[in-house]
Formats: sequence, structure tokens, C-alpha cells
Amino acid sequence: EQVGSDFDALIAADQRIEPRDAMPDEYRQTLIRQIAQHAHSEIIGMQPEGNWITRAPSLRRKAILIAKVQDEAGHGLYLYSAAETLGVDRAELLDRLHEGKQKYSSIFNYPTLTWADCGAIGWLVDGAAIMNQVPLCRCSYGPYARAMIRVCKEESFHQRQGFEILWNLMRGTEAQQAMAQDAADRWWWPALMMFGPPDSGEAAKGGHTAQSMAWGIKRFSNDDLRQKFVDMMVPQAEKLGIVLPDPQLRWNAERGHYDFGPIDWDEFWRVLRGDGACNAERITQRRRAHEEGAWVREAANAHAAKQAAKQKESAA
Amino acid sequence: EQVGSDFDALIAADQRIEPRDAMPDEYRQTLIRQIAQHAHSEIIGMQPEGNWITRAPSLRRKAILIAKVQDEAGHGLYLYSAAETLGVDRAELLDRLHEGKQKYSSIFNYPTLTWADCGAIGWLVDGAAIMNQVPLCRCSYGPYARAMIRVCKEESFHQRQGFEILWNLMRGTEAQQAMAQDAADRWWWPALMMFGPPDSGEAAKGGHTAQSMAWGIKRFSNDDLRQKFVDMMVPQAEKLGIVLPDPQLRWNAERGHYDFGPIDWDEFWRVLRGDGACNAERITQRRRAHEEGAWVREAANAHAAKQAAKQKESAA
Amino acid sequence: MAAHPSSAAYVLGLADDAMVYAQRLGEWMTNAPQLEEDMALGNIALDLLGQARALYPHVGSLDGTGRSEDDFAMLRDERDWRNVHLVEQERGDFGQEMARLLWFSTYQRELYAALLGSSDPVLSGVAGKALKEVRYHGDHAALWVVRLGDGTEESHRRMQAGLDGVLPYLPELFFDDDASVAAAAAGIGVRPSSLHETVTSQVAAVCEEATLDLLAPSWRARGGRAGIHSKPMGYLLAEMQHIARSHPGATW
Amino acid sequence: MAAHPSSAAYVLGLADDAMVYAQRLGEWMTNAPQLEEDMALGNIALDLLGQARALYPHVGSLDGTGRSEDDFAMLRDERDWRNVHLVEQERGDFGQEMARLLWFSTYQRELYAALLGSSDPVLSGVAGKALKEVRYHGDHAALWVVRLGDGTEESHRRMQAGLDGVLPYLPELFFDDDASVAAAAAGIGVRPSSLHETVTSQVAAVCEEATLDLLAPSWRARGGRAGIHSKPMGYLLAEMQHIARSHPGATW
Repeated sequence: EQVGSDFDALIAADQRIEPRDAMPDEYRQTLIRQIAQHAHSEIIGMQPEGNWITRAPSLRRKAILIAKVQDEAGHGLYLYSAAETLGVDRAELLDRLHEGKQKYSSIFNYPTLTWADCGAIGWLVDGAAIMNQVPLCRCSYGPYARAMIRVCKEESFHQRQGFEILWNLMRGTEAQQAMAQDAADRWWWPALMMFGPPDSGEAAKGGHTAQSMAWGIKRFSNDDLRQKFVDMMVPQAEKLGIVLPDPQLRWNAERGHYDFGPIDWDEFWRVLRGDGACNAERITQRRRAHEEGAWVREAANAHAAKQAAKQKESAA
Repeated sequence: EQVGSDFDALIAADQRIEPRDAMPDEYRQTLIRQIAQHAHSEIIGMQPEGNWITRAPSLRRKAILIAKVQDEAGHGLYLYSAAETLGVDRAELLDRLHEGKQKYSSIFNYPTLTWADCGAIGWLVDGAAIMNQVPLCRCSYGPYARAMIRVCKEESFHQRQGFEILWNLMRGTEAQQAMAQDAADRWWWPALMMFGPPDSGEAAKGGHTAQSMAWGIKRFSNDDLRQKFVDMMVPQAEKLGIVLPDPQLRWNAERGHYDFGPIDWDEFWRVLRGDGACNAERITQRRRAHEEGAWVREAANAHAAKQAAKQKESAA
Repeated sequence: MAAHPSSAAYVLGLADDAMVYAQRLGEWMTNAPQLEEDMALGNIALDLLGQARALYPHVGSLDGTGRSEDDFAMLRDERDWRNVHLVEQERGDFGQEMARLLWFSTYQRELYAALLGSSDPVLSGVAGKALKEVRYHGDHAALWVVRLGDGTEESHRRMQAGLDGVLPYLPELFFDDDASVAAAAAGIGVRPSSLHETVTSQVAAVCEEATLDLLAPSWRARGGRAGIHSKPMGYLLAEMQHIARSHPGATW
Repeated sequence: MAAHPSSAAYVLGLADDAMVYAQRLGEWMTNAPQLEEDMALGNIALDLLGQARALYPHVGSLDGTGRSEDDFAMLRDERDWRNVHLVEQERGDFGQEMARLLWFSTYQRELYAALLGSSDPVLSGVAGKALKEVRYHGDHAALWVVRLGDGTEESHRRMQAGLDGVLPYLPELFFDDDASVAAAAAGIGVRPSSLHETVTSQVAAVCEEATLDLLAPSWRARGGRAGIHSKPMGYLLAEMQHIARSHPGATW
């Protein structure tokens, strides 16, 4: 049929699909699911660091942290808007999040125990996010690709800030150095898990990878991205003076990559299933904020309706 | 009539009136009002210090403080029980407190700003309370007098603990000494106000003093008690190394007492009227605890009723 | 610069107001009724934090101690803070926050407008930059007060309660303490009482549009400018300062 | 005494559990449903605080650092605390507290009963004294769980919710971490898992009388014994340590 072949032609030509274009329903649904999950991750991702706004150890750090959490809210907004171009609205997506019907990145189910965790999140988690997201700037769906361009620019800024937090700690007191190393110890493996299950082997789960690749939504495999991330982070860790918690981590001249040890996929699936340190806490806080704000959103709607009615009256 | 003359005879002989004895209604009402106010003061008085339980600077101090606040709850219990012998129950008295129909000591409407305030409350506020309360151990109403004997014993213990807190601070760092002096500066005048308005002069308010004296409820005038308090505290302040915030404070050899400066009775009446730093806060917290606990008290009653019904059934 | 202790006390009051309110507003992030408000309240918190950071080093220079922004924020005991009680009160519901924000930002707008003429160039500079910010804060608050006041029955009730709740804290905002009287006499500052009428009439206009009543308080808070604070302040400082206090001498 | 780091870690876990729960229970004073409960919960807090104070210096001796009770309580960072998550959770309603108290004091009763036979004389001494205390705590909690479970419709619902709420925190209480395994092997301590069955059956008996259900949790907390805590812990420490941290080197 015509619709399918226009779409296929655009994809084949590596052109952007726009909201007005016809697209297969599966493509639409895949994108809605992925963009929503991405948006949810941004707003749930505000919590682990938001938790430290009132306790940041200096005013400069407090200001940077507030701005960062604000950026994450902004990313959430861009992404919900991108999802809305596919015919689903933000309120509905939030409901799905609150009811546990849609997921967010499992990394945010780990706790932020010390100030250094704000550094580790910036450095490792935002670092991994960028690695995942840069290819999305060339995603076949236009609004998503454009949102990602804005997001990536800010994320790389956040990654540098995270690096700087750790840099200062590693040049601080003994307690500060220990705090930075401890944070890296706890966040390294979960950051590697952010690229998703391996492409092959026992832990691989038949996902949507092949189809997403064909549609130009996904550009690299999980394992390729993970390897790129490791290769990028090892030299940065050396610069920081942080020892990454993997005794098998070493340069493999033959492959031209760093080798690294096995990932605990049992932990990954357990946390994804809901049995992580903070799953319950994150969703509870989200729901509470949403419920406590219901009367405010209703009032805004009611007021807007009253204003519209008045305008209509005075126009009549 | 017979009732009146029995009562008068007991009072004249300085004997105790007991719950079974007939007594004039005014005597009963005066006592209910006074004992209730006293009980309310104990439980509202838990708040200024209770506020520091989670923040006490050492575990030893934390333990002493918890025990003290617990004692205050206990004093409240004795006193409500004493009031109940006059035919009014605790729940009703608490309602009157919560509705603002009965008062508590105005001293508890001042804030506890630093740890040293826990010392100043023990030393000055409990010191003034003891001065007021010791004569009540000989009060004509038996249950009240007996409750006061227990209360006074514990209060003098608290007073020594307060003194000890300040003693340690005055022998501590410069910041600790400043903290102790500042607390004394803020609590001295309010403590003097605890004895009530002056017996004569412009600020005197025609109270129930004469009648209460005749009935053997009150034994000393406000000004007499205040003078005794000042005479007792000045040497203690010297021992602590604390300067009391009254430039007119000096020994008067002729009177055999310390002279002291004028009290700001406008402030006293203002705070009593409800316009003090903590009036709203204290009563709000009391009400909230009471309301939040309503379901618990109801459940306890319902359970007791069920148990009673079962026992009756099995007895039948 | 030579030490000017009385101007220092005045400027410290302004800085502490901004700092403490920034701390409270920061608590809204991840707790706001919608994402746009997480961003807006974060933005306002950032502006206020920026004002405090611009003012603190100036206080350290005026009082001759040379203290840094973090010396003031992270290492000062409760009795040395000079903010009004309004800003230290615990975060309430969104209506209460909008009531507080409306009053505080309208006050700050008039304050900074007056301080443009300060003989202290740092203060007039900060005022110039801050004025644009607080205009936006006031507009944002007014928008919500009107929406909530003239929204649903529930929102009207809550917004009225929010307005009633801040009443006891307003007299302190307009109280002429010694430091502000001295600062006004020296041409550095303004008497808070001189802002009272304009601020009140501006808030009253918003309330009228919002179909809300502006009542008189039954008691009033006192003492913030003298370091006498209300119960929430100690807990706020404990949370804010804990990490910094736990690592004496560290830089971050 | 020579340093015994692995026993030290075990005893520190016991001490931190008692300390943190004492801190939480202390919050009830002036907030309880009736005066008798202000007193009872204060009493339990005092007992637990006493246990912690008896154990901390012993830890300081076992680990060779000679640290005092206040070194442990007031100057330790979050990552160094070894308590379970159960005790650090925020104060909920009275039903939630009674659920937590029932589990925790039943656990402590079995724990201290077993520790009577510890080869560490300090530990067996503390256990002997504490056993009487925690029996009372457990009885008090059981009394309330039954009253609330078999009281009104509302109290039944709330008490059930309270019991459900603590479920995720129980596996950690009975988890055999390295320190407890080593302590048990050395005859100093007991494996927490060995207490699980008895404690559960005792709690189950109370629940049955209270007409309440004991369900299975959908997730479980982990990591307290390794210093990985939940969100409320940092705020608890900020409040508890702020004054002590603000006056380095001071005695009180």
C-alpha cells in the first residue's frame, strides 16, 4: 500500500519521519513506548539528585545541582512533547508510569548515599546516557531526534560537572577521596547495565533490537555501546585517580578495546522486576507529588475554562 | 448550713479536704481551673524541650532529656487524676485546652533556640516552678497536695540537671559559654513573670489571690515568691559565671533581699493574650497529636468493649 | 574596605532572607504539581540563591571578617541568622507557597527598586540585576494566586487558607529594626516600613482579582532580624549544613 | 583487649539498630495518641538508648580504636552505620509504629535470649539486662496490635497497612551477613537466620489474635549491615548530629 511504501522510502533514504507522515502502527507504538520510557527516566531521574539539593555542601554546588535537576525536568518536557506528536498525551503517559505500566531506567532505583554520588551520577550515569542518546539524534522520527539534540548538549555539560565533582573530591581530604571511590564502586556496574542485556548469550533477551535498527530508531547494539562507554571511561577514571571496581579490566591491544569482567545480570533483572533498593520509593514519591498536585491542576483548568467563557461572553 | 461549716472547720484547722468531703462549688471550680492549668502546663511544657530530644549533643544528655520529658508527661497524668477527683475528666479538660478555653503557663510560649535553652529551662523555669509549687504540697485539697509532693521531688532533680547543663557549657568553648549566657538573657525575665502579676500597683490585676489564700490553696503572694526566687537564683548565677540581664540587680542589706529592675508587664499580657512567639505552634502541635491519635483511642475503647462483651457472654 | 558593621547587619538580613527562601523553594523540586512548576520554582530558588551569593561576600567585606559565602551559609549557628520567619516556615501545600511567594516577591520588588538608589554600589548593582528576576517571581505567584483563588471550590478554600497562614509573618517583613534604620539614614538601605503600603496594595489588587480576602493576623512573629527564630529554622540548618559541618576544612 | 574487628562489626550492628530506633521513638514524645504512650514510647527509647550506650564503648574496645559512645553516635558518616533499614524508616502513624515495634522487639527478645550464652562477657551482660526490657517492649506492642487489629474498622485497616508496610524490611533483620556468621562461629553472636522461625511464629500468633494477615513482601530492603542505607537515614543523621558537629571538640 501507498502509506507503507512512502514510509519505507523515507526510512531507506535515511530521511526523517514527521508527525504528519503516515507510519506503521508498530513503529508508532515502539516510539511511544521508547520516548515515554525516556521521558519517565528524566523525571524519575530528578529524585536521586533532587534528594541532595537541600544538603549540597557548598552554595556553588547547590546552584549547579538545582540547575541540573531543572534541566532534567526540561528534558522530560521535551520528550513528553515529542511523544504527544504521536497522538498520546502527557497526562496519560504519567498515569501509565504511576500505575507501573511503563518503565523508567532501572539505574534510578539505586540510592544516592553520599554527596559523591552526585558526582558519580553525572560522570557515569550521564556518561552512559549520552552514549545511548547521541545516536538517537539521528533517529528516524523527527521530533524525537530534535529533542535528543537539545538533551545531549545539556547532558554532556552535566557529565563534565559530575567529573568535576569527583575531581575535587579526589583532590580533597582523605574522607572525600574515600567518598568518591566508594561512589564509583557502587555506580560502575549499574552504569554498564544501562546499555541493556547483552546482544547474545544466556542473558540476552529477544528484544526489539532488530526491528528498531531496521526502522532507524536504534543505530548500535547494546554491547557495542557498552564497549564504547568502557573505552571512554577508563582513561577518565585514570585521570581522576579512581580505581574502577573490576579486576578484569585491562587493555586488549588485539581488539583495540578494553576487556572487562562479567556483569551480574541477575541483579539487573531483579531490579528491573521491582526488587531494587529504591523502586518503591521513587514511584511513591512521584505518585504523591502527582496526587498532592491534583487540586492545583484542576484549578488551573477550571480557571482557564472560566476565562474562556468570559471572553466568549464579552465577544458576543 | 452543715456542709459549709464542716468545710470551714477543716480549712480553719488546716486539715486536708478530700474528694468525699462536701465543698463549696467555688472552691471546687477554683481547684479544677488551677489543677487543669497546671496539668496543661506540664504537657505543653514537654514541647520546648521535646524539640531537642532528636538533637541533644551527646547520648548522655539525650537520655537525661528523654527521661525529663517523660517525667513531665507523668506530672500531667498525676495532675489530671487529681482534677478527676473533682468530677471532671481528662478528655474534657484536654478539649478545653485545645479550644483555648483553659490556659497553660505562658512561659512555654517562648522558643527554645539553642541547646543551652534546655539548661536555662531546667535551671530557671523549673526553679521558678518549684518555688510556686512547694507551698502547694500543703494545699488544702488532699489529692492536689499529694500530687505536688511527687512533682516537686522530680522538679528539683530537673532543676539540678538544668544547672549542670549550664555549668558544663560555662566551662566549655567560647561558643558554648556564649550560648549559655544568651539563654539566661532570654529566659530570666520570662521566669520572673511566672509568678504572675504584681500584688499591687498599676500592673496588678484583681485575681483570686485573697480567696485562694483563705481557702489554703495559695500560701504566698506573687511578689513574695518572686523575691524568694530572685534571692535563690542570684548566688547560683554567680556560681555558674552567668551575668543576669538586669543592671538594677543588687543586694539590699536593709531589706535582706536582692533588689531587681522593673518587669515588662506589657510583654506578659501580650504573650498571655496569645501574641507570643510560640502560642500558635504549641496549641497546633497539641491538637494535631490529639487528632492524629483519635482513631487509636477509639480502637482501644472498641476493643475493651468487645472484650467486656465476650467475658459477659462466657460468664452467662 | 573599612568595616561598616551596621550596614553589614542590614545586608546580612537581605542575604539570609534570599538564602533561606532558596533553600525552602529547592524542596519543591520533584514535589511540584506539574513539571513546569518543578522548573519554575527551581528557577526562582536559583535566582534567590544567586542574590544571596552576591551579597554574602559583601557582608564579609563590610563587617571586616572577610567571610566567604559558604562561611555564612554552612558554618553559622541559628542565633546568627538574620532572616525573617516567613521564609523559614516549613513547605506547606502549593497554595501556601504561592501566598508566601506573592508577598515575598512583591516585597523584594519594592525593596530592590528602592535599593537601585543605594549609595552602596554593590547593593545597587545586586538590586539592578535582581529586580528583573523578582518581577518575574511576583508575576508567577500572582498568576497562580488568581488561578487558585478563582478556580475550583477546593482551590479557593485552600488558597484562602494559604493567604491566612502567612499573615502573622508579614509585620516582621516591614518592621524597622535598628540595622535598617541606620542603613536608611546612611543612604545605603531603606526602612522596611516605607515599603509596607505599596506592597500591601499590590497584593490586595491580586487578591481582589482572585476573589480572596486579606484579613488581619491574630498574632505576629518577631525576632528574626535579631536571630530569634521559629522552630523550623534549626531543622532547616541541620539539613543544609550537615555535610559541610561533617568535613571541616574541606572544599567541594 | 586485643582488636577483634569482626566481632566489632557484629556488635556495632546491634548497637546501631538500638541507637537509630531510639532516635525514631524519641520523635513520638509530644506526638503520641495519649499521655501514657508519650511515656511508654519514651521509656522504650530510653531502654534502647541504654543498650546502645552499653555497646558502643565495647565496639571501640573490640576494634582497637577506643572510640566513645558519642564518637560513634555523633561523628560517624552515613556509610559507616550498620543498622537495618527497618529502624531508620520515618515515623509513620501509630499502627505502623506498633508493627515495627512488634517485629523489632520480638527479634530483640530472641536475639538477647540467645546472646545470654555469648562467650563475650560484655555482650552476655548487656543481653541479660536488656532481655527484661525488650520483653516489656514486645508485650506493649502486642497489646496495641491486638487492640488496633481487633478494634474499629478504621483501626483494623490501618493496623493491617502498618503490618504490610514493614514487610519489605524484615528479610534484612534475619540475613546472615559476614560479620554475624563470623561472630556466631566464634561463639560471640548468633546467626540472624536462626531467629527467623521463632520470631515469625510469635508475631504470627499476635496477628492471629488481632485478626490480621501476615503477607509476603513484594520487594526487600538490603544493605544496612554494609552501610547502604535508605533515604531517611541521611536526614536522621543530619538532625541527630548537627549540634555536636557544629561544636568540634566540645563536651556537653
